[in-house]
Amino acid sequence: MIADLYRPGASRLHRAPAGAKLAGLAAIGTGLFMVPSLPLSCAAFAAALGAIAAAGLGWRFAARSLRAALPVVLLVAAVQAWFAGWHEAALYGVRLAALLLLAGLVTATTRPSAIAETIAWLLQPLRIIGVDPTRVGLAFGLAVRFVPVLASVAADIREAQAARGLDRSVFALAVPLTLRTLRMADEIAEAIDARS
Amino acid sequence: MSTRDIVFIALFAALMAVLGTFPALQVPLINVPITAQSLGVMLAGGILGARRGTLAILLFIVIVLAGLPLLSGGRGGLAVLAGPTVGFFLGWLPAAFVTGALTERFMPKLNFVTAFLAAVAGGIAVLYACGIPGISLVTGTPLLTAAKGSLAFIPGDLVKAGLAAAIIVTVSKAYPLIETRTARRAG
Amino acid sequence: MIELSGVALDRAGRRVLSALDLRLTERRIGVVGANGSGKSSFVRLLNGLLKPSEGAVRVFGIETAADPKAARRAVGFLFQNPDHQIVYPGVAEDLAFGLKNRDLPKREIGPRVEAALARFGLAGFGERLVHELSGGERQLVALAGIMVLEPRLLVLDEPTTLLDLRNTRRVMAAVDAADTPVVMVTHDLALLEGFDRVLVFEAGRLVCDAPPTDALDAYRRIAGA
Amino acid sequence: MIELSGVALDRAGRRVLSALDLRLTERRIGVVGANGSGKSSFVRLLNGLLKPSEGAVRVFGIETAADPKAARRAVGFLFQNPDHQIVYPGVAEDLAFGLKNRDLPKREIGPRVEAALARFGLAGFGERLVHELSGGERQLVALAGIMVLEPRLLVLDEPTTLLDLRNTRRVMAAVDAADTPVVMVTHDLALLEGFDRVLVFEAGRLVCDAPPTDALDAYRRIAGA
Ligand SMILES: Nc1ncnc2c1ncn2[C@@H]1O[C@H](COP(=O)(O)OP(=O)(O)OP(=O)(O)O)[C@@H](O)[C@H]1O
Ligand SMILES: Nc1ncnc2c1ncn2[C@@H]1O[C@H](COP(=O)(O)OP(=O)(O)OP(=O)(O)O)[C@@H](O)[C@H]1O
Ligand SMILES: O=C(O)CCCC[C@@H]1SC[C@@H]2NC(=O)N[C@@H]21
Ligand SMILES: [Mg+2]
Ligand SMILES: [Mg+2]
Repeated sequence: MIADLYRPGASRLHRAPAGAKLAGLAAIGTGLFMVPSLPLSCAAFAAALGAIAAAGLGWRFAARSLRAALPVVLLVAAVQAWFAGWHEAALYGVRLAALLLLAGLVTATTRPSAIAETIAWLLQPLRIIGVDPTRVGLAFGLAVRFVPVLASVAADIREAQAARGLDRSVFALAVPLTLRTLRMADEIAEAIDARS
Repeated sequence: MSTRDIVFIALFAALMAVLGTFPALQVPLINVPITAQSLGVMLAGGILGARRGTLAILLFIVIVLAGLPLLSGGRGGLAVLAGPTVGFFLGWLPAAFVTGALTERFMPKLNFVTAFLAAVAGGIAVLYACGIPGISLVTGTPLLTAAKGSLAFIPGDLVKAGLAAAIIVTVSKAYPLIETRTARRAG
Repeated sequence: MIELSGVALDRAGRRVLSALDLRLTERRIGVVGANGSGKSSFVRLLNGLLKPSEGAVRVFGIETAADPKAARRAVGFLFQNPDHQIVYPGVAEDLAFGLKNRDLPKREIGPRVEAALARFGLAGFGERLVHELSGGERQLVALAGIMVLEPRLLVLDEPTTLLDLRNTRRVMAAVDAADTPVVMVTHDLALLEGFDRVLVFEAGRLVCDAPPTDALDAYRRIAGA
Repeated sequence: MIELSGVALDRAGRRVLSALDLRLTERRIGVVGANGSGKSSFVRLLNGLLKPSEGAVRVFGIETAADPKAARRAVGFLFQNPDHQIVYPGVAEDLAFGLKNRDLPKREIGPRVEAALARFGLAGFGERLVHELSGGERQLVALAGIMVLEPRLLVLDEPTTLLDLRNTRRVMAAVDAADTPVVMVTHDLALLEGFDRVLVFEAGRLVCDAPPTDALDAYRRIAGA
């Protein structure tokens, strides 16, 4: 699931500027908290589903995002139901679900390099204290790229160890995973230098 | 900062994201999850050292606040800052820093015990000192109740600190990142 | 020794192996084919790392799907990249690791580790750090770590890709000296000289099953060379 | 084109290359030798990734130690493992990465990326995700990412080790078609057929410098084959 943080596509959402999408997400998030209204949150939830369909991500994407978030959403709702009643429970639950869907949607339709550029742009003011925004942008893009790599290296290692009769040891997984990815990081640094 | 540092920082930010996919358990009273990500915080400090470790966590925090759903349960976005976990979430920064700084101090003679102390000092003492006030600030729970609720994390976090210490010691023998740095500075 | 009857395998909803009926009894068996043709999936069936979606795989009479643990004990598996397989930074402690997983008494572990190191020309390497070894030495350590468990069959998935001529030869000599039967996947066709039987995979099907010269010709033809 | 005078290199306090005096002007230059003999260190000198501890390396007249940035622009570098050189998850955005670093205006980047993809048989791959491609396709993406920067010299460090016959051929065909001169490290001696000159390294020294047949004989002799 985490491997497809970004899903390529050609929808209008895909083509919209990253900065606008991130700003929109932040604005909706803040808005829903400042105006705690159940109908508004329900509308946001419905809009999120509509946008997912419009981006061509399909109901599977929505179902998967919601399934991952379901325990948290239910728990937040249950706590509210206990302390504050059903209306609050519905508000908290729906609002959280809507925000999670929207966050997943923005991530899925925005190229990591575009997010990296936006972050680099946002951080321009930090130049005066010696931060290089393009380097930060690079770090960001690399982090997103590493997530599926880490997952697949972990899968390779788990398999190699199962073959040695080891089924579940976090230590035995973590050590080779760390060593292998550190070595990989060294080489990637070289490759980046070679292309800049 | 070299390209190499940047890649290491990105790598551990990615590790945090991967650890966030492990199933997390919500602690009811205070509404904060038991998560594998606190292990990532200890590892970032203990393997990369204070500076790079803290920056790795900072990168991860920025990514989450930018909206990527990388906290356990697929959470992300600015809403995190208004949630009960905010103290822990931001406390990851000093936690990684302290674990890293102590590991660097112990470095040429780092062993399981000292690595464990570094992980506990940063990943438990400093982290809880940020996290518990965070809970009561956001939810209005009395500090004492928040502290009691957080006791539920202690067993898990001790196990994580032990695991982190074992990993940090082993990795530092096989791929000494921190040592190289100090050695270079000296030489 | 190895028996596949009516085996098919799906991964991530796609059929990656189909219609396999095979009895393998030879001592040296090679496996070749293009990237993605299903070689790794095939050898992973042999020790229960993967379970067939249809049919049954039996190794020394053990049905791998029914008892994967027994299958793994019977089959030693060597991967392309030794770094995946080696858990501990010290050579001896890594070899001991597998034995501890088998709950062997402590006093037996030391001597068995020493013996395995000696057998692979690694005597005196016990206290060395793995990351300071060359690629070839690392692969030998990984191989020793498997052979110390005394498997009845050795399966190798591209064990020499990262190695130079000399190291390749060292690893292959160690493999040759093994008295267990061997199943080896490789892209280096020269290594299969002297093998008894070679299987050629293409798009999930066994398209040729013959002695090396014929099989390699078939493979080269498929690859368009 | 390449000139090394009195070059020696220390890494981690150990001498890994010594006494190199070379002038390379051929179009196709191969580099072979055992694991750890210094091949990778040698080619990393050529684009300033490493700086010589003694002597000077000049590429197209640029002294790499004095102006590593200019050296990097002149020399394109392809590594063994494509996963370690692809920066972004999307094919097109990865190709754009290097061009952005060169501060090319945005409207020029798109067309150049498209052209590079087309040239390597990757037209239509722009929006694909790198981690969903096969190993050979990944290596082609990595190569395209370098060639799009229009280097004057192409340096390849074991670019085909992870590939099968067909993918190896695709990558080598792409390399052959490059009109820049090429320096290539490899353990696969068959790939050096048709090269103009082959350097053999052993323990940090250049022990043979000759046309392919002679050099490969020398290498096989050293390796004891
Ligand atoms: N973990 C996985 N999940 C889903 N599909 C997979 C997985 N691993 C491999 N596959 C698919 O199964 C098919 C066969 O893959 P396999 O790894 O067996 O090929 P191979 O012949 O070993 O290739 P190579 O020479 O590249 O190692 C491919 O289409 C591949 O994409
Ligand atoms: N990052 C490094 N720091 C210190 N020493 C290194 C480093 N990389 C390589 N070396 C050492 O330099 C020597 C030459 O290594 P190099 O990588 O150039 O060999 P190679 O011929 O490319 O080997 P291979 O065929 O395994 O790739 C070796 O002794 C190696 O241990
Ligand atoms: O997901 C978040 O928003 C942050 C979660 C913080 C959880 C804290 S970290 C220390 C303590 N130990 C745990 O296992 N969970 C809490
Ligand atoms: Mg394979
Ligand atoms: Mg090399």
